[in-house]
Amino acid sequence: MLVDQYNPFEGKMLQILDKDGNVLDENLVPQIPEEDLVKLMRTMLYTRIADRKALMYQRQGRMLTYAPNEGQEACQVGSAYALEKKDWMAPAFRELGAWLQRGVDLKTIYLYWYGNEMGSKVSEDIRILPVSVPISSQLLHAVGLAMAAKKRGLDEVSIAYFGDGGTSEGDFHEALNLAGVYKAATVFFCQNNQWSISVPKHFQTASETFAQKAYAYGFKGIKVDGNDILAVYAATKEAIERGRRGEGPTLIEGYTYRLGPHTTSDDPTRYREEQEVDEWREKDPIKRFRSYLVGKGLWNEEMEVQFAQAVDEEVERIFKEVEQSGNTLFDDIFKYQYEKMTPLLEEEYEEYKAFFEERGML
Amino acid sequence: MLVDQYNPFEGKMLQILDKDGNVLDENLVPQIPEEDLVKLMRTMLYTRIADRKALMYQRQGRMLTYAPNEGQEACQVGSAYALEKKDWMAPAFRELGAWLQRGVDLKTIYLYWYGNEMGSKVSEDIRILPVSVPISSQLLHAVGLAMAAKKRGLDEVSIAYFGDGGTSEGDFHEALNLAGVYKAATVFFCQNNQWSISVPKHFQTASETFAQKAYAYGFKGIKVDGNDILAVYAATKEAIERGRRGEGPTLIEGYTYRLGPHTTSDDPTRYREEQEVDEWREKDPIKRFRSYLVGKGLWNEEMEVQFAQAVDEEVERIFKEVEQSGNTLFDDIFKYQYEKMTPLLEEEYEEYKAFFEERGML
Amino acid sequence: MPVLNNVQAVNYALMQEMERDPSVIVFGEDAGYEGGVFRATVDLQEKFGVERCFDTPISESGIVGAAVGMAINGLKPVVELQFCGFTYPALNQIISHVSRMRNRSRGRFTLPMVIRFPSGGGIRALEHHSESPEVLFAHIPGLKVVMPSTPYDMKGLLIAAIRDPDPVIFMEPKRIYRAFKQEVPEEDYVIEIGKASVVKEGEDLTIVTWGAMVRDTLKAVEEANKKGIYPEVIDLRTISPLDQEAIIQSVKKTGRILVVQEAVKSFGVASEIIALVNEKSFLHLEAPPARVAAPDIIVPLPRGEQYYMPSPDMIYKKILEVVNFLT
Amino acid sequence: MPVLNNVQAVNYALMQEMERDPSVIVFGEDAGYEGGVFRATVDLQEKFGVERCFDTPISESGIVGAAVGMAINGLKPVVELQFCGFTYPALNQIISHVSRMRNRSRGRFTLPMVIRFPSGGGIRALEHHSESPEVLFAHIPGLKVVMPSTPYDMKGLLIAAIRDPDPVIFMEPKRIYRAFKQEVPEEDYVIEIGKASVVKEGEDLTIVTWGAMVRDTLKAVEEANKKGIYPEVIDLRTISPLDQEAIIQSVKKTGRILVVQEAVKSFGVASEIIALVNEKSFLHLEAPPARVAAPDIIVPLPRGEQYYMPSPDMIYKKILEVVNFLT
Amino acid sequence: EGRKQETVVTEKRKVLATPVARKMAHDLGVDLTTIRGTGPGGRVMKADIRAAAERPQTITTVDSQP
Ligand SMILES: Cc1ncc(C[n+]2csc(CCOP(=O)(O)OP(=O)(O)O)c2C)c(N)n1
Ligand SMILES: Cc1ncc(C[n+]2csc(CCOP(=O)(O)OP(=O)(O)O)c2C)c(N)n1
Ligand SMILES: [Mg+2]
Ligand SMILES: [Mg+2]
Ligand SMILES: [Mg+2]
Repeated sequence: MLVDQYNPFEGKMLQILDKDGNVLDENLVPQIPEEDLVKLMRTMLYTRIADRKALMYQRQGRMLTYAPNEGQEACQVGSAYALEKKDWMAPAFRELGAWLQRGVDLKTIYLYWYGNEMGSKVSEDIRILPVSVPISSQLLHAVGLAMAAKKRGLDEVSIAYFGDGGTSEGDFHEALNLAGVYKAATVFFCQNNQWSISVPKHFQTASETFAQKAYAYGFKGIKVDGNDILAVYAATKEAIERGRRGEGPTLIEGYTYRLGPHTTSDDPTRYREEQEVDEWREKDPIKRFRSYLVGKGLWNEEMEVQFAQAVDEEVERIFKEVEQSGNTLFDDIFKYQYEKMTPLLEEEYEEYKAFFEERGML
Repeated sequence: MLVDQYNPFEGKMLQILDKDGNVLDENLVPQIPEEDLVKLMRTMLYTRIADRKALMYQRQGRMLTYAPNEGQEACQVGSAYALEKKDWMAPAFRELGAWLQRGVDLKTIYLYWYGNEMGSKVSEDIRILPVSVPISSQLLHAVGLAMAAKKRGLDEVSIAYFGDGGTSEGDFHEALNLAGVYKAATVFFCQNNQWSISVPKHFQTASETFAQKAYAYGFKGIKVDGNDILAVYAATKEAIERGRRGEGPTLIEGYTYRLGPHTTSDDPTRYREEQEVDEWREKDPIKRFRSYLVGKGLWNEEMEVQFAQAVDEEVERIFKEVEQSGNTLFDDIFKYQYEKMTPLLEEEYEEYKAFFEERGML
Repeated sequence: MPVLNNVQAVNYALMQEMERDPSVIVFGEDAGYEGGVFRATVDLQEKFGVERCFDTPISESGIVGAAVGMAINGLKPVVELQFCGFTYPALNQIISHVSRMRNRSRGRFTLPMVIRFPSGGGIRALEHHSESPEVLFAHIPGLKVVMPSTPYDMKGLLIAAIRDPDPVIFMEPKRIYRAFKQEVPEEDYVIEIGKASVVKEGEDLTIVTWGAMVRDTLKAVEEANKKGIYPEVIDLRTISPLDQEAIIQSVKKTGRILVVQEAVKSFGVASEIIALVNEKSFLHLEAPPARVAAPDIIVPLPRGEQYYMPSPDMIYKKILEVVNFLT
Repeated sequence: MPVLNNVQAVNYALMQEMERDPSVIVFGEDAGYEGGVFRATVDLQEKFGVERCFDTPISESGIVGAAVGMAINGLKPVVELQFCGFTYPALNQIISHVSRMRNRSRGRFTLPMVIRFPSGGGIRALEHHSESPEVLFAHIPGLKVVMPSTPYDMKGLLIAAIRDPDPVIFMEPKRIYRAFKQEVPEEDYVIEIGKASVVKEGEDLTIVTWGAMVRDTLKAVEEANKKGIYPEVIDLRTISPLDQEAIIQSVKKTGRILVVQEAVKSFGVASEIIALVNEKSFLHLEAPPARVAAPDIIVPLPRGEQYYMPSPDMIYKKILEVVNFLT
Repeated sequence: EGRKQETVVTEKRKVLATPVARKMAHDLGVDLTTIRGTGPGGRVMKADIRAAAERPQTITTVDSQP
């Protein structure tokens, strides 16, 4: 198993494609139908375009705070591709690629970053929890989802996403520990993008790798090249299969990089060198996968131009819809506190409603 | 270094004396002056006697809840012996032996378990924090103590005690992680006594050992026979020296057993077999050290009988003093909230004082 | 009808609900094999198996956080936190997620879960075992906070809490776990969350209280009765949402109110009740709304606790004060 | 005299105290090299070195817990928690240790430490970035809770907090971090913790408020002035301990009180103020003590926040209601 | 026989008044329960109390029934 071959304590990292898209070891290349390879490429590109546009809209003052994920597309799309429909995803807040791969429509995602509450309401048939802002708190939810599945005799697996910084929180520990004890079928996917806002990863932990932390909980961890979608997929797929077979949790460290700012409120030039960013641009996950597909004759420039143009237009159209969606409905901010409003809440609702109605604000 | 020779991942445990007190490897025997060897024996015995008597007083309805530590004397006395006066200790609540070794008088300790607040006021020249009840929360204090020492240019080391169950809390993780990052001179001493109240250790974690958890934080851990005072001392001494030299933290797992109930409110026969207890009685840390000392001609039955009798009387006398100490002073429950009472508190103080005075309760 | 004390009533309710609804599961530190340090979950593991009642590591945030995931995936977790003072490590999960999942997901993900724990002082325990943190939960939108004071209410409210589609913080006054017994119906029944109960009718003033203080209040009231004073006593039972109607109606009748709480005085539940009474029945007030509470200090260890806990004697004194105001 | 906004005043105070007292150290997530996500700690690392101003892992419980140890061992830690909503993971350390160490150790170990964080909403931020959790801290004996609303107060109170021998929760209303500037004296000065300030004198009613709501209140008061209504406005500055004297004295003068808070209404700080007024100045009340607060709901995301935040308009409306109440 | 002496039996009636008004009634020795409030909802106003204090006490509580 990969997880045994790539022992993080031995400094090993799973890589299948080099930065130019060449296969390093044919034996490692996972079985993916050609059709799907192209789809993965499209999803990564779609992610990149939607991501850049979100950033642009924000710069234009049309979007609120946004957390870009340029550079992390392979981690997200590759890992989410390994899930089945019945599996659960507990994201943090930088998972655009994973959301899209999971089938969530961009409009919903944009609505969230647009500050509209409806952006957290994902369609009923997609098993993804809302954005979780408190660092690493969602890991426990993923463990609970998997534990419940097991207790109910279902073979659902859960995946939780978090960052390098996320490993410092107590909840990271409690989640991995519980998952180990109960053999929960949870894949802990750490996107080590080297930074937590302005803090470099070696200030988060003295541990050599994040992957090795799994061994403190009695299960295995693996470090993968997070900019290599094949490596990400292969490791995640194995982890999910092991989980589904009842073999418990896995920790995956996707070694990657956040090419953009932490969020639109952040100015990364304050704390990191342009040169570091440039080096990582060389390892761009899309560039690499593109070369691989071009080499296989599955992709070419014309396809890309055409696709990019179509997506461009689609995204513009979607964002305009979002812009027209206006504010959260007044009723909605009261409606979902409880299944049924408490008498007190009812009173407040009436009072506020009257107040805003009087002022023509509803 | 021991910490390298005894890699917990390789299933190794440091043991110097076997259960009958025979030396397993002369090279490992730490340098301890004979006088001190005898003192250690006395402290362990004193601990055992004071512990059993506390339990007895409680059964007689004269003491409140008490957390016995029979069986863990070597862990506590041996590790505390490795500290210098300038070093800091952050205990949990089951550390009678460590308190006594540190020089705290039994009266203070008994006062605590007697429910009198003065039991937390240790004399100014002993560097020990009060009992910490919230599991593993004190580990962070130990890290802070060591960090402050470093920042102030002092070579003080800190030691924190906690149990096997304590490793499951988020604070355990955050403490070890911070200590790793800042290379804090903290010794994390896990007394793995096999049980957390009624929960056996393999329900706390799927990790093979507790010692190996250190490797998740970029430093080393070692498992020692916690019923072998020489092993405990040797490992702690090394850890402290490394800390003092600026080499950062160490995690020590003392493999031991709680022979008594969790606290006086607990009935261990509900959840564990008498046979298990019997097996561990065989490994009694005092029995073993006694044989060793007797073998060296440093101890004999007469000495023990005499010493035990003297201690017996002393403890009785101390407990009577404690019993005569009565209640916490009314003033004291208000006095220490802030350096100076707030006006509101002052008012409440006067009001309550008048109330209790009226009723002759002050 | 079985005659049960409070902790037995908890156990009885859990037993019946687990029997009735296979999605109900129970877990916590020592809550499985041992049946809980107070024996509230005793026999559940034996009866329903280790998958439905189990021990956890010492990991309060973990317990609550995992329960969130389980509740989303079809179960009804009833978790035990071992003591009031050990709820704090779980506060982030409770405030940031338990209370919010329904709202955040616009009703898609809901959390039918219960967080139970023994609360309050008076058992001569170690530090952190005697806390009354109810207001910390009551202030959080999205939570319901319940604290029954009798075996009958305990069963009815716990069943209600388990069946509630939203998360309920279920506080059990540990001091009266075994203080008295009561007949508790065998059949399953539900006491509506959000409804107080008038445990004693009266005309002279309204006393609002909850948890273990109900009994102490009734003792004080007995003394008052001897002096010809007849307070009306309301046992809140649910702290959030407050039963405004019950409180206001009574104050309109009596014109006077005293709130008795075990928690420290400042910024507590009593303050909210007084603010409410001001807003809703101000013109009926014939005396300043008053409080009996613990002073604003850390709960002392047992040998100082007698100076901390509000006593029947103190309540009695305050009753006289309120009743005799300006008359 | 430097003219500074609120966040600059924080920085200025830190700078001066670190200069003056080598035992003062500053740390938190992004608080070192970057100078904090709001730039409150900017230039400190450069000036005082990485040992005295440094970044931490994302570990709020760790930050606070380590600060406890440092404070015991001779330092004066001023820690930054990044946002109000991320104080919750640290609540166990705060409630179980920060507030208690002095009492527990009978005065042997004391914690001269400050826990700073930006608080409140109105900056169109993500979830958990707009919380007003002050009451959670105010209810805890052993803590002091401060929330200044002007650069002048910010500096004077932060210096006071750092020099205080006891732990102080220092809440900074982030909405007004950069809203306006004020002259701030160069010399170091201290504003006494526990003292409110009357920011506007008046006769017709007393308005008590704090933090970012002070400015909104003053806007409403301006409107009221136009109608010939003159409220007295008290900026609490310190939430715990409450400045009883200032509040009661004013209410005795005006006979009417309105409390304006940004936090959700129920079980909040306003309730305590009303309870207090009832206990201490009941017979002076000419109208029901009133509250303006957020409704009891989770802070909405930005596109719904306008329905949540108490507005000057709402305050104005309530002023009229209270003033026009007939007696 | 003949006209009864004019008396009014006061039951313990709940009165609506602000604390200030109550204080005033107390200080002036006016029994609030005997006053008809002229404020909103029957609230007894300070003016009502002042008026009652100024006019001679015409209303007394009954000591014995004839
Ligand atoms: C409990 C908590 N503390 C602090 C924050 C503020 N915060 C938001 S993102 C972030 C850095 C996260 O770094 P990492 O986990 O590496 O994820 P990345 O942003 O790199 O994807 C911080 C500190 C938070 N959201 N939650
Ligand atoms: C935060 C917290 N949760 C729960 C408890 C209750 N509790 C007290 S001791 C204990 C078991 C501790 O086990 P372990 O850490 O192994 O130490 P031991 O008692 O065996 O010495 C528990 C759960 C507590 N004190 N603090
Ligand atoms: Mg935690
Ligand atoms: Mg990161
Ligand atoms: Mg143990």
